[in-house]
Amino acid sequence: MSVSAPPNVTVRVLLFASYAEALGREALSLTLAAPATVQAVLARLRALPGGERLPAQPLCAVNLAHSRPDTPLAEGDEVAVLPPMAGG
Amino acid sequence: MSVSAPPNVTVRVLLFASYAEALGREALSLTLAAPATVQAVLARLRALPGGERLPAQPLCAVNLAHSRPDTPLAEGDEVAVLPPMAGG
Amino acid sequence: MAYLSERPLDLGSLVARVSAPERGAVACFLGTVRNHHQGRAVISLDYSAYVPMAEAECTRIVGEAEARWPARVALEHRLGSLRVGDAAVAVAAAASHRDAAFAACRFVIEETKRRVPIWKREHFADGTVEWVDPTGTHPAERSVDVAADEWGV
Amino acid sequence: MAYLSERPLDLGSLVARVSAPERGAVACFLGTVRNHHQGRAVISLDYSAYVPMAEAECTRIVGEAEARWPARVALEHRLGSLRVGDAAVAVAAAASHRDAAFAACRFVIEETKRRVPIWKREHFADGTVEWVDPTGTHPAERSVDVAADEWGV
Repeated sequence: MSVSAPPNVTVRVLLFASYAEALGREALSLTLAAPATVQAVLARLRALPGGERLPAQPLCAVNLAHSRPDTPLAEGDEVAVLPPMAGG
Repeated sequence: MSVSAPPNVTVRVLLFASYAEALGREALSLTLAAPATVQAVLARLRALPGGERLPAQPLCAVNLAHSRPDTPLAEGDEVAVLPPMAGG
Repeated sequence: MAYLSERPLDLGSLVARVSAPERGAVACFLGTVRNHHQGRAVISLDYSAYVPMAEAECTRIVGEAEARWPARVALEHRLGSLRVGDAAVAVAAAASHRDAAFAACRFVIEETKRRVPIWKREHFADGTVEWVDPTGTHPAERSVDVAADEWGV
Repeated sequence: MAYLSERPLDLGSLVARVSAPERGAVACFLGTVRNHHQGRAVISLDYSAYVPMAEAECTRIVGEAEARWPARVALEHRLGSLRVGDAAVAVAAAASHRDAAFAACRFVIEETKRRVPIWKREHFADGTVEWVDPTGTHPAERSVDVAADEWGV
């Protein structure tokens, strides 16, 4: 019996407002080793040019609902990184 | 030396809403013996037909400002007897 | 008449009157004729007022609100015959911040109901017509001391 | 889009949407673009949103308000480029009694500002352009625990 390699998880990442400006883009795809979490997405974003301008723990949402750093991610999830809300 | 009789005071009395309905009129003039007060106006109104339907101490105003029973009255004052406010 | 109106009220014009570039928050209140009162069906209302005193009292209320909060306030009360759904009173309060706008708006509608000599007669679906007494008590039960306390006189 | 709008907001249409014969009290709020922010002169604002999440969050907020108070609520937020004086957000809450109308209206504007993913970029008179951070802190200073508490997640 062979142990199968852990599968990868590919997610869609959305950046907004000042964060999109910091990283120079509004969307990207990331492929992460499973089990993947929001925290893993943030670690990858921080390694990109401009990623050092993200705060330590930005607000995030997974599939339109607010998430935590340890929220698990599945294939095809949409992960949004949200600057402080400024509506109204 | 003769003692002069106390002068009389004539005031205009306004009635509104349910009070006007109770007394069957919206305005009247009353001549009172000086010194006259709001309380004296109310006593005279109570003696009129329908006057028994006035409450014990209705809200009153003298010359557009809220008054008390002992507020003194001068010649030509406008005394309004006000049912409970129902604006809004 | 500055505060009393025989014509339909227009909230938009009150908002326009208090708006300004430095005031980013506008709180408003609109009181409309309800189709029920104490469980009975209402058809229409007649509003009447002691007009000169009502105008004077509205002036005082708006002045008090603008002195107490950094806000601009507009107030209008309808007179005459109104049908269900018609606006009877409208308030708009504009300020730099929403706390002041809401507080001023709430103060003005509460004081207007409490202090302005306006009366209403309800026409019920059953054909009866009654003067409304929001104190909920028979008038004779209201003592002058209670009244004096309320009015601060 | 049900709650987000690229076109000018119309408070009257929100009021009309929540009005009904049994609801005699309508409380409204209008947030407009101010000509100043932290002492600096503002010329215009650009609003952008994470649209599908903003719509979902607005739906949740209105649902929470209508569950908590016997009220009907309408909410609209403008997107795009706005000038000083333009309305950015409008709320109308109608109820049988004014306590519920005011409470629901206040809840909806507070939660909208706190929870709906909308951002604004201010164009200042001095030519600079800045993203607005209402938390008033550098983003890095906001811990995830504070954020989680605020969001109830």
